[in-house]
Amino acid sequence: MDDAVLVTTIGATPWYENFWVHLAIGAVVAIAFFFFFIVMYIWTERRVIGLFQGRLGPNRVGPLGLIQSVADVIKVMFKEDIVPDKSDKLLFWLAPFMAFVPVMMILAVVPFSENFQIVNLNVGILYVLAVSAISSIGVFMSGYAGNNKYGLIGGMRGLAQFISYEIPLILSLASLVLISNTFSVNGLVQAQTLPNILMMPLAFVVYFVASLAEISRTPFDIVECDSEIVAGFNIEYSSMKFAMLYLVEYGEAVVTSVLVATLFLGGWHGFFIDGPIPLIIKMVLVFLFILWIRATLPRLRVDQSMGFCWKFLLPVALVNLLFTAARMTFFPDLSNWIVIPASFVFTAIVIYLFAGLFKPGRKVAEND
Amino acid sequence: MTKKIYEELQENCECARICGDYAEIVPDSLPDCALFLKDNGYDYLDMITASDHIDEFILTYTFKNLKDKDDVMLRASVSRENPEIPSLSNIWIGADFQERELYDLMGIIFTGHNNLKRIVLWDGFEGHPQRKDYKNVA
Amino acid sequence: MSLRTEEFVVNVGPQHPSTHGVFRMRFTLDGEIVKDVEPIFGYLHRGVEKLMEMRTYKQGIPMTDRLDYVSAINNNWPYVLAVEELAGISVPQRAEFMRVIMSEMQRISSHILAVGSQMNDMGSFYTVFMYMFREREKLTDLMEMVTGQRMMYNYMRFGGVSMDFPAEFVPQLKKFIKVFPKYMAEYEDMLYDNEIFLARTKGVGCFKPEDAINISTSGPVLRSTGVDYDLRRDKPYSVYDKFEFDVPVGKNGDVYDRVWVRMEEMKQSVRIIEQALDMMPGGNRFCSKVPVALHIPEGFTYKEIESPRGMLGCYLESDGSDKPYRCHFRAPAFINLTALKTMLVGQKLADAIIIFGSVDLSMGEVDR
Amino acid sequence: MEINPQMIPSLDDADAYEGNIVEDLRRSSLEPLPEKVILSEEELKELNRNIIVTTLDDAINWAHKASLWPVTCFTACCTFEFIATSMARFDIARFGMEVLRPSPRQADLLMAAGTLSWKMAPQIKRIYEQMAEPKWVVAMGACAISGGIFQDSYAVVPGYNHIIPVDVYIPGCPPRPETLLYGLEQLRNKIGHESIRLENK
Repeated sequence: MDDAVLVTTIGATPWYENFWVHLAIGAVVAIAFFFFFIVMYIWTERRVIGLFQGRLGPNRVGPLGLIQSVADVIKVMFKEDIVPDKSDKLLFWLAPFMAFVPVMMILAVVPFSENFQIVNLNVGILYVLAVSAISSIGVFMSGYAGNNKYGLIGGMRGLAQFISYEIPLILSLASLVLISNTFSVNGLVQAQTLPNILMMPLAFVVYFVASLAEISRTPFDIVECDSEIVAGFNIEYSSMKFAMLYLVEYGEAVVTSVLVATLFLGGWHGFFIDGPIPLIIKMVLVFLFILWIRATLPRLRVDQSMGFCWKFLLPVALVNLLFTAARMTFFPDLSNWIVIPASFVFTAIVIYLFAGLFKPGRKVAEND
Repeated sequence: MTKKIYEELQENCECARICGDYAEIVPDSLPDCALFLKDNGYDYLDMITASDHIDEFILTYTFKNLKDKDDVMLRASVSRENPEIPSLSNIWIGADFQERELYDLMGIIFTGHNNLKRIVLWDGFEGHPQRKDYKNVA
Repeated sequence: MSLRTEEFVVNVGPQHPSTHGVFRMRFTLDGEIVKDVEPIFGYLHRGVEKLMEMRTYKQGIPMTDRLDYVSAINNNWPYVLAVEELAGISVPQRAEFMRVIMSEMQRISSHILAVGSQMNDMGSFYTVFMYMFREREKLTDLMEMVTGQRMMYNYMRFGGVSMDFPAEFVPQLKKFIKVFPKYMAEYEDMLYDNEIFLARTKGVGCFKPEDAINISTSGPVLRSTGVDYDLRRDKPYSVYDKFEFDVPVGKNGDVYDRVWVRMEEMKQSVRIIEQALDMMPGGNRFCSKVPVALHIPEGFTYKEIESPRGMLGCYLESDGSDKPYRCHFRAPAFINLTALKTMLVGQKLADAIIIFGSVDLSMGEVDR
Repeated sequence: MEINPQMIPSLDDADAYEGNIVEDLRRSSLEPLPEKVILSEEELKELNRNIIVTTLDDAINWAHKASLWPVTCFTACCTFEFIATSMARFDIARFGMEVLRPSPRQADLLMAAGTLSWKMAPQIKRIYEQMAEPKWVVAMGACAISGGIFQDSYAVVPGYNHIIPVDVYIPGCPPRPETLLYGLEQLRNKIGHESIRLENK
């Protein structure tokens, strides 16, 4: 496994360089990475939100409550599996898989270190976008199949939100591809001598907010908001199926934080060592930022969240694409010292301008 | 010292008598007494209640004048055989739930109330528990 | 061709995370717009008024505690005032001030719950609620120091109060009063500087003053529409005429104004407690002599006080025996709920839940 | 209480339909339901001789004990003592209980907090039946145990155990947060004794 990228031809190659062996090892590592971090994220969320709220999180189960989420998963597995009799049996059974499996598939493209990547697709970004769209179908399917009015409303809201936030997501990735003129995720990481967040802060803002809405996290968690529609789409699910839908939420958080770390914070580039360690550190930092948002902000209304996407995120993403394209054509080899401050100033101007345009829900005159 | 409002009330509608700080009125003249009060500034219906005095129900209404901070009490008595009294819910929307509760617990029928049915107890409940002669069946 | 959409009926049923108790509303929804709402009461009807007729006057006091269980001390007051007027019992000056101090403390803790759960309905995942609850726990400790109970105080008696203030209560209360405005500033940062909170409350559920008077609402719901009426100042009972405090009045009658009125009322309560602590006479006469077997001469009366939810009144009839002949409570939240139809119809489901939450009801008092 | 499909009412006589359910529930549940079976000491010893089952029992019971998710179905004043217990000062998140699942399908502990009136009884019964199987009920407060101060009222069920089987009774009106935590500790001990072999006895 020298520095050659891992695309090997089938033929007289030793067993350890055989394509299928790589795939098997890679799949095992990715799934282990995925489930380990899901369990850790559940624990981190409950502890960190406890920290934000001035209380201790779970600390009775194992040291510091580390195996709390393991206990949760075991308990949920041994619950009775209830299928409502007037629900659509096939869809009811299929929905958790449709929601859960695509989230895992995204990890196939993420480069964990210089030369360890399960599949080195040269159209990595397109693959990621295509697969993440499938899980939104799964969410709607689970909402519809449960034959529950709240589930239906939750499913509808989820579908509307996922579709409308997909477009700013794609546009921000498009501007990223413009800079490093490659579609493959590993290529993007290698092109990031400087993390992309410095080169393209506006793209980072758009991408981060849009992916927050994709995984329906506060302030966009209108899909499974328990104060209005009791438990959103997963209202009729109980044991193992509910575990899958519960893990979809955290799985998407894992995948989003990995993608944000890879695409914008320089993936496996570290200050001293390259490899998975810096990636994991950046991933956890991104997740802590998501938790910070979750603990403080209330949630937006459905139409405000839609309005925010179409009236604010989309124009900002388009302007950012325009600005990047213009920069790349007229002065392609500008030194970084000019590009970074220029793009930060540009971000500030654009956000200030467009924020004035879109005031969510402020119809009445200010009264004090 | 009976309030000035009670004298005016007495001329306009034929209510029985003024005593102390409340006015006894005939049940049928309740709507126009209430309208009279509403025009003279007592536009806030505060409370409707009823009490069971074996052979009659005594209903008590209190109104408030939010500007001059003054309130007025009207009382009407209704016989036990046909506990009928005209409803105020088309003048004040606030009377809607209070009248339904009195119908539910006390059994007083408010004529003219658009959906007079039980509010606090379930539909199959027989009897009106707030009456003195109610035996607890369970 | 216009798409035929039919409305569907949803039960925001007795068991729902944000109905503040067992209250059921039958929403007729067209998509997300509320077409019609029908409140259904009675899920917590305990027949308190019938039980009061079976108990002697003194046994009736703990019954009133359980009426509005969020502000228990304010429920005793109208019942005690009514009995004192009928029986002609005088109350020593020190007891009057103790009653004012305790009920104002209870008003602060009740408003804390109202505003805190308002933020919960908006989805801020208990964070603001937990910060506000920190103060409520301090208030509960202070109340427990005087009455020995955390929630059901059973503190007022005919002719005064049941126990004198312990020695270390007044300094602790002074310390709390000095520190509380700092925490109030903290809450205001969390609320008024929160862009999403403003987006979701300004201009939502507007309620005109004429409607408010016609629907005979009272308390913060009435004052938020601009009608300036507060029993403590306009029809002063007990010793409220000795304090000078101002009554906060809103302008547009929307959810923001109701939250603002409750926050300002908390500040006014702090002012009242300060003045009451200075003006409180010393000595240890906290209750006048009352015969145990209290027989009250024939008569009826109607006394009203300003509870955190509105005008709580007690209509008491006595027939000379030692049991009340008829005891009816005017529940402010029960009558405020008639305003639901005018406020909710035409709003979106997400707003309907918040507007309903801003009416701030407690089911014990609504169903009695 | 099974709901046969053709009896689903149209909108206007839904209240009458609910009234009938309340009436016949009120006539049918006059005595408290029998208590759930828990293992006495010698039964436990006789069971422990079988090693395979006990280790599996311990693992499952540990998982049940570690993450009890209460369903948010609170009726009256005890609600606010439970909320006070789940707040920062008496934090039940330490026991992994702060995931308040609103839908009964995913919860396994019904916190019966507060007075139960006859109109609410069929709803509580339906919520209990909707919960997935290993489920427990904690009757919190005097009203939940025996109707409490409202026992002789015409509209109050004298105790939750007339409607649903109850595991742990926590006295107090309302019980202090420390009492509630002690009661939940007793519930966890009770769960520790259960065995998968006796699940449907």
